[in-house]
Amino acid sequence: MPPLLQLSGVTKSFGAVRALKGVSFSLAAGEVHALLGENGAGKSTLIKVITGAHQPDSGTIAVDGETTGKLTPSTARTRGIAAIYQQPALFPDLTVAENIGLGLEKPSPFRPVRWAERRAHARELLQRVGANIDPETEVRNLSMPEQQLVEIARSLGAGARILIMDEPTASLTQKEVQLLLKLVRDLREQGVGIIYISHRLEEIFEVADRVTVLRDGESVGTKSAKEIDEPGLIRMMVGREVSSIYPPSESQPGKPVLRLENVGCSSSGVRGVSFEVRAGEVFGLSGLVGAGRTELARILFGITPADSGKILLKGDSIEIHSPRQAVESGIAYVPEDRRRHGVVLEMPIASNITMAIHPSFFPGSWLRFGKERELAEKYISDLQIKTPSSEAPGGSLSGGNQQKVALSRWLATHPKVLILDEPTQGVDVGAKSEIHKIIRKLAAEGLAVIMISSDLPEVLGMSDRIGVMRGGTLTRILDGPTADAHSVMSAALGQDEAGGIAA
Amino acid sequence: MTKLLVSLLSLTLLLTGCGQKTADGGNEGGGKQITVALMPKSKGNAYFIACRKGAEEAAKELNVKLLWEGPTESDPAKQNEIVETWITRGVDVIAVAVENREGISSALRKARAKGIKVVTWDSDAATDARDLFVNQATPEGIGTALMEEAAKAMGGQGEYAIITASLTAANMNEWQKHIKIANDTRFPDAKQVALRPCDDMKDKAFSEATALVNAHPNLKLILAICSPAVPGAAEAVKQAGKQNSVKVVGLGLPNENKRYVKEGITPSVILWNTMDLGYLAVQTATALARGEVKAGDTKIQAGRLGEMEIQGDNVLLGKPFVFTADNIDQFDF
Amino acid sequence: MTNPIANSATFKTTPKWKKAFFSFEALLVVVLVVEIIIFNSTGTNFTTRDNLFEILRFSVVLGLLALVMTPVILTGGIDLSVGSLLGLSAIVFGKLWRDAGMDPWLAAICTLVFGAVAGGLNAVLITRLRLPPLIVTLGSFSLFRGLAEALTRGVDNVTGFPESFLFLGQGYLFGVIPAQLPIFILVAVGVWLLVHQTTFGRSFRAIGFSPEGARYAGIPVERRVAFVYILSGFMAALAALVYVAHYGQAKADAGSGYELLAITAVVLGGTSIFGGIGSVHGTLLGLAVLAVLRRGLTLSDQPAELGSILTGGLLLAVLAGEVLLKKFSSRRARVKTNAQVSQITPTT
Amino acid sequence: MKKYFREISVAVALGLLLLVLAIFAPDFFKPTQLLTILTAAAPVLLAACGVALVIMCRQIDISIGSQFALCSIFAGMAAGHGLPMPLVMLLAIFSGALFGAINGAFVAGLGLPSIVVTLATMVTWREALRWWREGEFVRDLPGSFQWFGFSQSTGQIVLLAVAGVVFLILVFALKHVSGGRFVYAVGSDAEAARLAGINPRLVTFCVFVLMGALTGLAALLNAIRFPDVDPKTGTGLELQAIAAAVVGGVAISGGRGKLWGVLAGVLLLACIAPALVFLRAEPQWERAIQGSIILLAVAADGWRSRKGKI
Repeated sequence: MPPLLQLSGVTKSFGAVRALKGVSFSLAAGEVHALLGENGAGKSTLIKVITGAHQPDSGTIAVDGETTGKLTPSTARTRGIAAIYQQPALFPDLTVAENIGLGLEKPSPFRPVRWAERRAHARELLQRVGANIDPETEVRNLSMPEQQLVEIARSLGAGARILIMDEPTASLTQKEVQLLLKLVRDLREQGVGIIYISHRLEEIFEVADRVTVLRDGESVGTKSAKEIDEPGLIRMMVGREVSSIYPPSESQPGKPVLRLENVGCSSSGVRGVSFEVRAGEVFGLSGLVGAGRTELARILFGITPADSGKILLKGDSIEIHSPRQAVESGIAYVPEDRRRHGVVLEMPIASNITMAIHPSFFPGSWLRFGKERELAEKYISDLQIKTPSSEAPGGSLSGGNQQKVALSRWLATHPKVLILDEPTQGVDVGAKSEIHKIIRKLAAEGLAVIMISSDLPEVLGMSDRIGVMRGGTLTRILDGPTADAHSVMSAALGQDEAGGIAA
Repeated sequence: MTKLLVSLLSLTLLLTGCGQKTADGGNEGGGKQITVALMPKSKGNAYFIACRKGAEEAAKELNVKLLWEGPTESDPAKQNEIVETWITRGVDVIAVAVENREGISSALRKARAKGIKVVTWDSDAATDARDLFVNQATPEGIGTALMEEAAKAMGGQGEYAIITASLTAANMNEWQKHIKIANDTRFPDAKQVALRPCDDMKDKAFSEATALVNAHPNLKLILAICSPAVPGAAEAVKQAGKQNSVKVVGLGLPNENKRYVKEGITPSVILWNTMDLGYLAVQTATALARGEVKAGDTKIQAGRLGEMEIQGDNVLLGKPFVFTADNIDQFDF
Repeated sequence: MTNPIANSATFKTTPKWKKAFFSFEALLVVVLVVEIIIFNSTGTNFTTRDNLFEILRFSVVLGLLALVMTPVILTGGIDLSVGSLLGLSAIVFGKLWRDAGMDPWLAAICTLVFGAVAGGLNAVLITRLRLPPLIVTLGSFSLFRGLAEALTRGVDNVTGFPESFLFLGQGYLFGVIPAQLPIFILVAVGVWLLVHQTTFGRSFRAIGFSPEGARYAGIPVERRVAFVYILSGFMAALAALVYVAHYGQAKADAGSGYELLAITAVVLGGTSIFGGIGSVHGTLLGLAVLAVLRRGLTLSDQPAELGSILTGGLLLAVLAGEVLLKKFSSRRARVKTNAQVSQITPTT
Repeated sequence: MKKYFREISVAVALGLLLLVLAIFAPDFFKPTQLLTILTAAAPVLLAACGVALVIMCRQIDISIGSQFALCSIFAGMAAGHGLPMPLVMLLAIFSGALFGAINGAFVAGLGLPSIVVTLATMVTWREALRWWREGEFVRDLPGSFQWFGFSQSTGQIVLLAVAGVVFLILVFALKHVSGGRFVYAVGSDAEAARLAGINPRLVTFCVFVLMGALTGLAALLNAIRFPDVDPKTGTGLELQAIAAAVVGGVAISGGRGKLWGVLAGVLLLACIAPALVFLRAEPQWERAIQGSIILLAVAADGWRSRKGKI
């Protein structure tokens, strides 16, 4: 009997980034097949290829042994493929019932809409995922985990035979996770094939039958979940021993530069955060998605200003109400969403690099193109940015080089504190280690670095100290050299030391 | 480029349909053909369309090249611009129905300085900005005539309301002034109770008139001083079922109003014979360019109209014409 | 979906002259040249020095509005209220001079301040309340015109301005150069410098491409956006002064419909209505194409309606041509790369 | 209750205006007056519904005034040539749909910004019409044209009935037919719509065509109120319709809005001008009042959504 789903030699490129380099993958009915890999390994792209959101450049996809032609979202759906993305693909202006309805009903335009049925069906599906949500609520009023539950409910309702779950539990509570895993097992019983993606290895060992590891757009291997253990999986994911790839810390932390006292912001759910960062130190900030790390960074950068607590820079209390003030105070923030926030894709590299230093670099607001080019070329060579010219638009670069441009922009401000939010997400391995070296060098030059990362090995390998956040506050600070994955994960999950959680 | 010209031409033909709308007859006939540039206040207005017909008739008789251009909506700035363009183009005589005296006089003076003869028609510019004014009626004449007709229809007393094109239309404001003067001095028992703009649209005039007849129960008459407003208001009166208590009087074209005049809602429509106005404007302009007439003359030979009187520097077309049920069928414009 | 790798390669190898040759501005120059050639044969006295200056003279009021509309659209916004504000400013100026008895030059300064304040009203609604510029300026479009009519009861027409003031709009320097031309050139150069040579212009583009991205780069987005709308109000008032001086009258209907003409000139000049992409010289070219078309048709004894029809058609043809070209080559596609690969670019 | 906040607040504003009129100018409620307001507002309502659909789809159409005028003239000329009224009606709707399809092809097909496209078509149609007709009325129409040949009171009722039925069909379709929901879906999130198997471009195109067809019907319903057709008709209709939609709570960012709100918006704006007549107010305030209402409505929206966010 042919496998439910079979991918052979699928490739896909975006710009200079080759997201998939000939991936093959199979899924049987009644199987939970875990897909693993670091951020940027190509998992999300693979899923989008399967659901027809992206067209592969080459390779074939077969369902029930029958090769599909060009898959579109709707043909994928008719073939029983459903997906739950990290970012819910919901209609914010419509109600929950309608979101579920639109996802399940045939997309033919002249069909009566049966609201009562929609509502009842939605209610039933929501109950199945254990979500206590009124189907009449508009999705824009739901929290992120609630939105995900809606998506899961919708996929369940679609009677999908191939269900893809992309980090479905990332922002769910422990109880919701258990409910979900039970659902996954129920579905498997019913013969549904599930592609399960998660960073939480314990979930994978709990539900997965097989595991495939992706690395840099390639399949590293497929193993039965029974024949592999955690360290083995991690080795497959990173491709080398964890400890060896990070440059060693060379700097001696100096005086405290930034100090937070009970900082909070009610609108973004951050409360009572206190810590300090010293010159020459890399302070890793870890925690699960939704723990408030990015929100904290946004407070320090003045995007959602703090409404409680005190921020001190070199001992002086400062107010940060706007990014401009943050820049003036010497705080730099390389944001997580590089394409939306880090780099203006349509603008040349040089313009991107000088964007944060307009007042100081261009006195009297006059642009000086020669001076700007010089600066850009300095950073291009210092940071080894691979580009034909300093006038090339940011969007023409690969992810890693874009990240270097974003970094250059902030280095140009000569900051005292540099906040890096997921600095190596979606960056290929070579560029990743270059970025790590740059971070080390900056710290050695006396910069205070706060590094937010969901990549646990990175946090462990780079940080002098590690702050762990949970539920909007900083719960624990660990010493970098002595911390291990286990202790960080336990703190992030809020479990005690015996919790048996690992990354 | 030929392609562009061809496509441009075909577009033109497509859009004009069967109706041929080019402005002039033959190009450069024998000898030097005189070019007369004639400008209405606005092109979309039926009143001026009738003028154009008369103007074309005169141009044909006199074998002159007639340019017809004006703003699409009444706009003094646009009039000014067109005059300046004609100066650059080089024409023999410019004849303008002036929307706004101040907005155009400077351009007309410039034209005269360049040796172009200038005629104003329909309404006048500053006296030193033109050679002659083809005067169909002064604002005073119109205002008075309107008020007289209105008073006649109202029996000399009662409430009336005015519908104008827009609150900013200069000529209509001028007429209103004279309506008021005539009202105060000659018909003290008539009372203006409202003034409403209709944006020069029949639909809007209809809605406004309906509101007026219902809001003012004692209203006896609507005085519509822009041409689309006359049939619009008449239709409103008819639909409101007030044919017997409210009448409509105004400045309009016979064709648009025939049915209401016959139904008795509109006892009279006032207008000069607009075709004659256009005809006379071109006659005067041509005579001026050919040197057949000059300031100080007291007569002008104007084709089929015969001899017309010149008072000072005003060529007089005569009094506004009043169309009534008795004579309206004789006109078709 | 174009292949961005190939694009970056093209980027590397395309020489500057070639880029300039195939640029949008070049296309406009071609259109302009074609117009001039056609009108030279069909129009009377088209290619004369006087005509050149007259075209310029009549482009000044509209040009001022188009110039300032460029940075507005660059930020991804739009200002529909400029024409109405021109009318209102003209009335304010006229009233200050005639009714308040001010010196015309003092009144002019007050009018400019008034224009900036009125633009500030748009700015506040857009930046403080985060309302879409289209809707805000649609509202102020009605409001400003309505106020102008209310102030004058629609009737009042302020005239009889002193000669010294009228010179601004009717006079000629050295007998040939229209007096308003230096103002226009000054403003054009100023706006060009602002957009192309200062950090302000840089910010406008960044905001137009990605307001969030600009914010994360420490650019004071709200202040920049507010600045653009205030500048727009100021310029509408300046245009009002030139208008009043040119036509010698201040009336509530001044400048009706100018907002659409200004937007047309800007968009025809290659500025993307979504913001980010565009240039002031493009706008000037777009303006020139429009002005030459209008005047050329009149000099060719063609009706003005044809000009408007051709303008609308030209606008569509140029934009559609650009999109279709983009599908075959990769102009601008290299700019919008993988970021929006999976997204349908939202419109409006 | 909260869900219908906006619709209700517009209705309350309308109610207050009517109350003031009831006290100070009871004549406003005469049947002839009300019928005239309603018959004049009915075509605007249809056009505004079309615009509302376009806005819900995150687009805009400012060319409807010009489409409206052209459709009116076509209808008038067809009737003048002796075509039977049902055919005339079909012709008006069909020509409107054609204009809509042209806009839709540029917007959905080529991905051009709708504001620019419809700006261009607005100017082109309007000027072409002016060139063609030069402002001349279409006159001497057969008796079957005005009020479809019925008596005035029957005609008014027929007109209102046609508009009302179409409105109710639209309301129903938007709520209870899947295609109607697609409009909201595309306006709310085009990408999510694509993932749900909806073709956003096709939906956008269809919305423009529907908008055109509604404009065509509106033009016909407006034209039959009179014995002849003014080519200037429909000038400024686009602003009236957009203002009514926005005041009625259709979010300019797409995906949100109800046609009942549009109805309230149309009626509110339609009552202002006659109300000023009845209240003996100076006419020059009309535009300023309209502008203020629009700004007030959007400012209230901005205020509310801002408060909602925090």
